[in-house]
Amino acid sequence: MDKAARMEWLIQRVAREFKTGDVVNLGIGMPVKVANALPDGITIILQSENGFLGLGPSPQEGQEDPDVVNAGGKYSTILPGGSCFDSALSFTIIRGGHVDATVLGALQVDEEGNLANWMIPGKMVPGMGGAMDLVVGARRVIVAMEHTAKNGSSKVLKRCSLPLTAARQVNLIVTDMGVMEVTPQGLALQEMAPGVTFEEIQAVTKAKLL
Amino acid sequence: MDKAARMEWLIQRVAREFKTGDVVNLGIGMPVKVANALPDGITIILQSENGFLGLGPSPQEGQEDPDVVNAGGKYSTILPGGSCFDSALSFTIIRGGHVDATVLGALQVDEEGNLANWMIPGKMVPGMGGAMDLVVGARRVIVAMEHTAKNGSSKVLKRCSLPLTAARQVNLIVTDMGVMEVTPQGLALQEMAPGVTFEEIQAVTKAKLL
Amino acid sequence: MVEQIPLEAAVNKIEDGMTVMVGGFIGSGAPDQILELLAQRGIKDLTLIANDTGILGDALSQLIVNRCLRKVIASHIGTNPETGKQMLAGELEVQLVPQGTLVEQIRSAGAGLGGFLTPTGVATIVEEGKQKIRIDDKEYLLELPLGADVALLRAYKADPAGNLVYRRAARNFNPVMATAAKTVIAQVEKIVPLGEIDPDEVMTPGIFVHYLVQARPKGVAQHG
Amino acid sequence: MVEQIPLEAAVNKIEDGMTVMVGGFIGSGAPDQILELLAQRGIKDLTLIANDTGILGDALSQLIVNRCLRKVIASHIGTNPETGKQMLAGELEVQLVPQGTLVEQIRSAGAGLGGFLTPTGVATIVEEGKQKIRIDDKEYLLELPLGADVALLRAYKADPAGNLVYRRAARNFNPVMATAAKTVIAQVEKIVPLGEIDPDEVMTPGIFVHYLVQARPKGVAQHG
Repeated sequence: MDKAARMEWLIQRVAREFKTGDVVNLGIGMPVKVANALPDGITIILQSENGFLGLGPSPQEGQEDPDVVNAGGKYSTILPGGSCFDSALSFTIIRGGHVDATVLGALQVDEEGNLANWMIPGKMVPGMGGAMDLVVGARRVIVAMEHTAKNGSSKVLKRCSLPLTAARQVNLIVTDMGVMEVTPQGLALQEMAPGVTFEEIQAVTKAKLL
Repeated sequence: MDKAARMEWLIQRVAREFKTGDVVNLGIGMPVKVANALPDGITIILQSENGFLGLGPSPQEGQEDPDVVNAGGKYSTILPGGSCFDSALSFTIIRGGHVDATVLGALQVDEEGNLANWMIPGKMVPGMGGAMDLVVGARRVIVAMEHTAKNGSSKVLKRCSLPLTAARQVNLIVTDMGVMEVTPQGLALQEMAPGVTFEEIQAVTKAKLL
Repeated sequence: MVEQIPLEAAVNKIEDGMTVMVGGFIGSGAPDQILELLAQRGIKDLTLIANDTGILGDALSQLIVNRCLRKVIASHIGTNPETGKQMLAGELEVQLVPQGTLVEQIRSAGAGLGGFLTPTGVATIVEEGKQKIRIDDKEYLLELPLGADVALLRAYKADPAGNLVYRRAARNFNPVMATAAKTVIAQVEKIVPLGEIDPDEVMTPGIFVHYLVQARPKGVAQHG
Repeated sequence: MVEQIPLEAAVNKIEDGMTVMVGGFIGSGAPDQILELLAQRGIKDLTLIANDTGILGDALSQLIVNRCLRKVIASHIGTNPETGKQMLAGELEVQLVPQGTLVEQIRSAGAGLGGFLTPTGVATIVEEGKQKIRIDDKEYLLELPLGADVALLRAYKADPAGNLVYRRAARNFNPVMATAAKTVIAQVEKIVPLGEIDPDEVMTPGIFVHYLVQARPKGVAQHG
């Protein structure tokens, strides 16, 4: 598989992690793709941390409502049965354990379930936004990312070296190469992308895969 | 003046403590009387701690709405411009300093501004309801009560002996005998009810009146 | 996922010994039909978390009269003298909590907070056994979160997604309790079709609600 | 008491060196007309409290571009690269706060609380300099209240009592900020007669609001 096909596999794989009725918060960039990839018959409720439940698809051209944008600032829609609220209630939902799963990207993740995804000191400091609350509060934290950085270095480590977003909160790591569960013993490889061998994925993983 | 006339004087006197626009929470039993006694041209906003602003007069018979009751559980009305909210916001208003004045009854009050109005150990324990938050949070705390208990003992003391509602929060004491301001030096007598002499009020006050 | 169930099924969700939050303020906004049936069923050893224990004779007060409770956590019990009577006789444990502290404790549990600092209760018996923390020369009590097994709420209307809208002063503790219990059951006046409640009108998002019970019209026998 | 004032008068309420809260989330729900005029006026040394610093080119971002700020307290600055540039050059102090902590700090100030315990930020650089408290074997950070001199909000509609109604995702930080500033100014799309907003529809009670500014219709020159 080429890179694009592997990324498509990743999206499909993440989309299989949910059951009907799950309240899910999808990181910036993920929503549309994962939501479109849900298996038939599965309906989830998307939370948008800026203040609503029932995040729907992008609006048709000409139907944009300036007051309906997602957490990335992009025009969005609210599905029937959705609800709007202020940021205090939004984070009551997030931090209070009312989100069943969140899917986020990462700069680094490690075998303890530590996550670094919000800053590179002296370089990139966009801020953590709602990520720290999401990772601490969601019942299940799924990291979805490319397995390696642009320079080929592993993003799945024994210990994160960048400033953490949260410690020991990641449950599942889905990359373009495979699926790893964070267990007390370390990273348990659950599945590999089609055509990827154990040797290939272990070679670009700094932690030992169980 | 007889007792009834003195109590009427008390109500009138309390009603002169407000200016237009003040947000006021009136203890159970007080609302209707004080609200009706406001001087001409003065309009205040009454807060009902169970969850609304714009508490109005009692409804006419047959106009009762079971969902519109005051904090005493009595049928009430909401004036135009009023708003409803949950208990969390109600106490954000109360504890957060957004109530300009509260008027409460008391079992005892003392020269330090300490207030006891919620229990008599082993005897009467109705609970504090919202009183502890109100007394701590309101910008101005006015105690309105009869100067003496039914047995003739003083309710204005050097130190409260009953369990406190809050320490050092009372600003003004209005009784059927006079008006006392709580100052760092003690209770400053501001005014006496018509016909009451200094000797009479001091005789039934355990604290020295300045 | 929200499910519409009959009154009897709702009452059956509550088991002896559970901690139960009940919305309402001296009866206003209390889920009276659920409470009445619950009291009749002879449930036992509940811990009740509510603003008050009702007015003697109303639905909530029956839980006390019928001795269904082991403990009460409330801000005010004066409108139901039976509660004070059982308390003074040592038959019922009653913990009195300032109203603003009570609602904030419930909110803390719902919001995943470990507690909060409040000036309310400082220098009173409320501070007994609590950690005091000084911030900028002002003293506060550290109050801890308060959650429950079940929250029994009352709302004016709901949709099939479980979104709730309350009416007037009947809102009170209901929306906060909705966030703080493992199982949330709402007695509602009416259930409208999906999409009929505007997203801006929703006061409790449906994700907090597990069961909806359509209230029986007034004047109709409660059950049987 | 709420007063309806022109845009210029609203901007004049804000003085150099003040701490200013601004509602909105990446532009949605931000009081753009007030912010634009404020940035043009050359105000200086503000401390900005907001979720973010806007998108480069929008109204809020002009405050950074025009160097009106001394300090920023926000959860995210990635959508306005100018903020990061000034921060890395040491020209602007930026304090990054988790979004849920930020809104809760503001709420604490508005609600008269001394702070709260949150699990968010534990074991990260966010915990630096903060008191850690262990409750039931779980660690929390003690986060303190965050108030402001002025809050600049945007609402969809208001009535003469100052009651505010927000629309859709434009609500975000606005209602919480309304509780936590000495002076609260709301830019509103429309002002309707008293009584036209139902009490149950109100999202920010008028007692929190000091000044209403009727927004100019889009396409009309902002000022001058």
